[in-house]
Amino acid sequence: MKIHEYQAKEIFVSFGVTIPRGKMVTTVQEAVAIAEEFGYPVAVKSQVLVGGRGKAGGIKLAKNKNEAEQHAESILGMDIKGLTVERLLIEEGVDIAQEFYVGVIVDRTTRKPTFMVSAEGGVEIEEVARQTPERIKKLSIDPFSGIFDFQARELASFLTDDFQLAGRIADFIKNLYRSFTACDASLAEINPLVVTKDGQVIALDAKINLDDNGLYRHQDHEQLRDKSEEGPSAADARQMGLSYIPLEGNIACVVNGAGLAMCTMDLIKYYGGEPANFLDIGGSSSPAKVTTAMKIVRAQGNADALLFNIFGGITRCDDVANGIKEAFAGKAPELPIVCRLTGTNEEKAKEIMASINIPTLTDMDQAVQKVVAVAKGG
Amino acid sequence: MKIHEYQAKEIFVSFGVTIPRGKMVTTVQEAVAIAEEFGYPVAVKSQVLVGGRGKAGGIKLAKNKNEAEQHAESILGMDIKGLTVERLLIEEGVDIAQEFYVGVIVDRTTRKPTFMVSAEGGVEIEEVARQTPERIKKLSIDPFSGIFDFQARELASFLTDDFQLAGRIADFIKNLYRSFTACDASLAEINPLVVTKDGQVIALDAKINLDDNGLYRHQDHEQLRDKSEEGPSAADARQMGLSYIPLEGNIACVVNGAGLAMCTMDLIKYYGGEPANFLDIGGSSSPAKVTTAMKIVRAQGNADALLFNIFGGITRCDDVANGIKEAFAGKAPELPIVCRLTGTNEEKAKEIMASINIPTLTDMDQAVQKVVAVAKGG
Amino acid sequence: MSIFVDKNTKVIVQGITGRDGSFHTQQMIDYGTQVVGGVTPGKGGSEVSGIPVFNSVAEAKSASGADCSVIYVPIRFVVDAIYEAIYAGIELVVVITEGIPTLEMTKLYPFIKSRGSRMIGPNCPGIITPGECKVGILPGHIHTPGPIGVVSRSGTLTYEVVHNLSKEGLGQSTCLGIGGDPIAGTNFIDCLDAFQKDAQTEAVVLVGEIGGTDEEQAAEFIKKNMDKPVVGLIVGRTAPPGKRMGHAGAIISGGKGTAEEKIAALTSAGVPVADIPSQIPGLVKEALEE
Amino acid sequence: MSIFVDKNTKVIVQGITGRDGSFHTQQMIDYGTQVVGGVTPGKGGSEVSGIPVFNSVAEAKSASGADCSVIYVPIRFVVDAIYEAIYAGIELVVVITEGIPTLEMTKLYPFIKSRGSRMIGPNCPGIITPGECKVGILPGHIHTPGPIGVVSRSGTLTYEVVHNLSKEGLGQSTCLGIGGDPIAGTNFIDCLDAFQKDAQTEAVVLVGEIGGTDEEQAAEFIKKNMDKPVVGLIVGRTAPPGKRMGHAGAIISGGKGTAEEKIAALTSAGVPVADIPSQIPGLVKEALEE
Repeated sequence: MKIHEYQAKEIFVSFGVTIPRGKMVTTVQEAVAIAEEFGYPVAVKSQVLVGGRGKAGGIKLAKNKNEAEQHAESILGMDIKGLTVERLLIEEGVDIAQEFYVGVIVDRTTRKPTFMVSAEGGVEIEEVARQTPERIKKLSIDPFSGIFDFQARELASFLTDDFQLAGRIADFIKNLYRSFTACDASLAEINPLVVTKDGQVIALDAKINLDDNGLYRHQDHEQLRDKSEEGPSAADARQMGLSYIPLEGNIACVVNGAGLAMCTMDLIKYYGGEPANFLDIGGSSSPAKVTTAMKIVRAQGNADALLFNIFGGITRCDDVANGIKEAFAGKAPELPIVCRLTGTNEEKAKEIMASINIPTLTDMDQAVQKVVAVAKGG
Repeated sequence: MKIHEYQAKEIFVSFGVTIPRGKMVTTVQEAVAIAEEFGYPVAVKSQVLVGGRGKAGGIKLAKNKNEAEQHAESILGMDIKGLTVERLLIEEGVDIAQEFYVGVIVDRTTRKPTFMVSAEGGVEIEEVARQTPERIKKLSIDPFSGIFDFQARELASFLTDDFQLAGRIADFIKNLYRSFTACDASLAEINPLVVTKDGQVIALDAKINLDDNGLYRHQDHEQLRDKSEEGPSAADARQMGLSYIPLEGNIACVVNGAGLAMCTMDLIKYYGGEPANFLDIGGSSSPAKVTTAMKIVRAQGNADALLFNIFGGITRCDDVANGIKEAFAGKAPELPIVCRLTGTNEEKAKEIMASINIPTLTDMDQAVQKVVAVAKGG
Repeated sequence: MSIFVDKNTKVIVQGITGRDGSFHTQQMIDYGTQVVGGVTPGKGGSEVSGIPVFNSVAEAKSASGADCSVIYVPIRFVVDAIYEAIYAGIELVVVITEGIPTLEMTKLYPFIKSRGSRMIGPNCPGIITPGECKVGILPGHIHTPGPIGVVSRSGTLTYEVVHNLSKEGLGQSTCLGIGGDPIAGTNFIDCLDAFQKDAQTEAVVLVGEIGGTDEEQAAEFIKKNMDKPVVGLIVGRTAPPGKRMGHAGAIISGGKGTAEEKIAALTSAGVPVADIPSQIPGLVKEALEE
Repeated sequence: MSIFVDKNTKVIVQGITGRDGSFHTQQMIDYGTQVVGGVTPGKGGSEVSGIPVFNSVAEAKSASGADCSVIYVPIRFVVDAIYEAIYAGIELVVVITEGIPTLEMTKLYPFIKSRGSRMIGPNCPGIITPGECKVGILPGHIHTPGPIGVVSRSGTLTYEVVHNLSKEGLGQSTCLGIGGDPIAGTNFIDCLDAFQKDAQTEAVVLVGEIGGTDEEQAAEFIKKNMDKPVVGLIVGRTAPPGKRMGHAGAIISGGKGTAEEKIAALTSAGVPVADIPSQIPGLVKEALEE
């Protein structure tokens, strides 16, 4: 789960990571009031769950009340990569002497929490990794013992030769690690970490991605979810335990299992179609999941045909068929449906589907070829 | 460092270990006031840093105000194994259904934090270990991962077949472990842990020994030290970094190094004398340590002769000699002194000692034989 | 022969009294798996499908001599259940439960290695040696004994692949899903190594997906260490970057973990990669004929 | 020959710029020890007694090829310093600093084992192979090369014993103090095993004290695994129970760890136990003559 910069900073500060003075606001009036309180310059920063806010004009510096008002007005409501800015973070200006990159992730290869630091602060770390990998230092941490002082010093020493400053950065890094583990993050990133002209070490920007698998043991993190950015369908899917990702194509698909769902998308493409979504209804069978899936597909609106691809193992085909029946409740489907149902309780499912006049196939290739043809109006 | 029951309970309760309602008092008036507040019965418990308080009459149950006053009066000021009772813990009475023993120590053999539990609560665990070792269950904990739920359940299941109760005891055990590690204890013991008639799990007695080596990182633990029980000499020794233990004999000894100090005591005994103390002035040389050691020996008062046994390695013999010279400041020693000084700067030391008319020996056996003879008036 | 499980494998079920645990216990018994015990704390002394239930893995193991445990316990208890199994000396732990926090896996993985045990999963369908032993939730009836090893990061997609193989007369030595999480107890290389050493296995089907670099590392391993043919399938070619495709591990992030890279790596290791599952049996037959 | 250190041992000093560190660095150099570097974070680039100082163990090791580190850093930094040395791949870490919390040792001990390194100490005087290499704070001049191995839980008492041996013409192969803490990185058995295997060592002197059961375990080991003679000394016969005799580990608690038990265990393993240090040379000579 992605969270906003201002939320990440609230978490960081509670673990002793220094951040600039700032406040989240949702109106121009509030923005100006906070700016006046802080004094100028202030940064007016859009809070959207997407990268590249700066380039999109979503982060501006205001030197006076007039500019604060102008910037707040222009950024609130702005569209950044399809997301509407509804919140601003107003932050006190900082006198920057140096900028660094400091991040920690769970590395899949070493299977350990792993730090990456670079003196190339403020630019995209993937770019640095591609062009000048020697300018990034990586260090894996033993999750049982946590980060040692000597490791924090080693990372900090890669950034600066100034031993006093390295000591402060090392402390910063230790606090960052504590934040990372305490909130079950999959990524905690400070870019840039800045050193001010008077030697303070501050997280100027801040990013935390929370591990979805960790959410169950952090009840308080649910309130960090920005439901406005998620959209109602995604919320429905999440609550029902479905995985849903909308796409640009016109063939909707409802599949049991993430691997099979990806495979179905690939197959649609392979046979000349374009998938309208990724939608995994998961393993255990429940008609409610199917009706929710149908609701999501309908809400998305860009589908010309719908494919069910179910390989019944734990999922019972008759449960899926019942879900489809329920979803239409006697009415004719508003878009053409192709049904592939095979495996557990396949025969029962066929009967149910026949009762609502939807034919079923058992072969995946055939089903996908058919839905592609149907979507093309064939 | 040993701490009082009421202090151990304050630590336990801050980690979620349930204890009876109670309050520490130092006067009879307070004791009665608290008893009246709690209602009867209340336990009136002497707070001294020694075992066997119960047998010595230092723990009594009061059923009414009269008894509370009587018991408080009789226990306050009582002498228990040489210690005067200056504090009482007044505790609400508890309806006991079952009594267990639960303790955790650092086991020297497995080198791990190790639990011991027994259904034989309320009796000395060493006694149980000797007579019915099969009634004790031991379980070592991995210090990196801490106690697992399944381990807490395993320990609790040894105590009871009642699964609900075992669950509550398991929670208690997990809290006990957290207390143990959080305060760098060498022992945390609940004896008895009681189950009340309404099924609550409560630490009726509580004992924590703090690891002396852990004190430096728990500044707040210093205030738990009961200086009245320690005595002024022990406090002096501790502050100067000396190890001091008073004994019953009449030959005082001042030695550098704990092993050599024990050896010196053994040697005194071997040659027919009785050591008056264990006193290790440690490794690094400093005249101030020697003068403090002299002060302690004088204060103890039961010595008829004093032996210095110094093997100079890091300790420099001349530093020790200067300390002795300083301690007497031109006056004649009030008790006969035998000096064994050998090793680093031995010659310089001999000169200094000669200047205050104290002869020095280099052989340990000779020195000990001489001091034994001197102490006997020989 | 086979890998990891066979007819001698003695299985206990952790979470046997739960909905999934009790259902799949019956399924496993029906398949012929030696299910020798179950564990649910507090339910010791009861029975599920005639199998005795114990309060702890240690008790279940000492009573039954189990060497394998399959774990269906709810997410809140699963990490503890895994440690319990390893502490009790279980050699193979198959974790069906989904949703273990990745930071817990960073601890579990080295711990299990240090104890010399193996974990398959978490978030996996389990493992089956057709005709001998089924551990997990895979549908038994689609499998047939034979010479093909199948290893996959997926569940139902594995069934699809196995179904295709069986239909074309290609039976399986062992099939297993290693799970869709970023950190798995057993990875492709562990399985490839075992298949290479297994006398029954003549060819291997590897079913990968986007995210991570496990497939690339597998390709490297195949090039260096395998003489048995391997056929690949990589799904997620059409997945957009930055989106988690259901599985916690199936995500293209920072431009890494794309299907193209994985296919290229496998191809350069001499592994024919199927575009779609139905091509797999043909590719396997070709490889076996060479 | 010798155990653990010899003339080829390359030593770095952690805490080299401190009071104790700089003093003993000079002492070690004077004795002929190959001191190849020092470590004090923030003091990299400076020198102590002509030895280059580095900011980290990793830097010091890569610059000097050190295989041994001796640690004099203050208690607040010592645990981190030990992990740093082990992470850097130092094989032998000698910890002079006193006062490591026992719970830290419960973590350090298995960690160091798992890395295949060895720690001597903490709270120990160090190790010396006379005429070749001195690591720690032992006074070099009392030692002479020869056939006797000496291992002790003490500092100055070890010097006393060595002094007695040297005086009587019994030189030493290696002498070391394993420290007075309840948990030590190296225990009696580790040293006895090494002495048994060391060609130069003909007999061993074991100096124990009250507390714990290390001496009893050593007796068991001697009985089973040693054919070289061992002579013992146990101090603390007159120590009262429940009192810590200076060393954190020297305490009789719960009636366990008494001198009597230890002496009995050693005697029953055929180890003559001296009453007083000056008896040791005679007992060693007798044992060697047999």
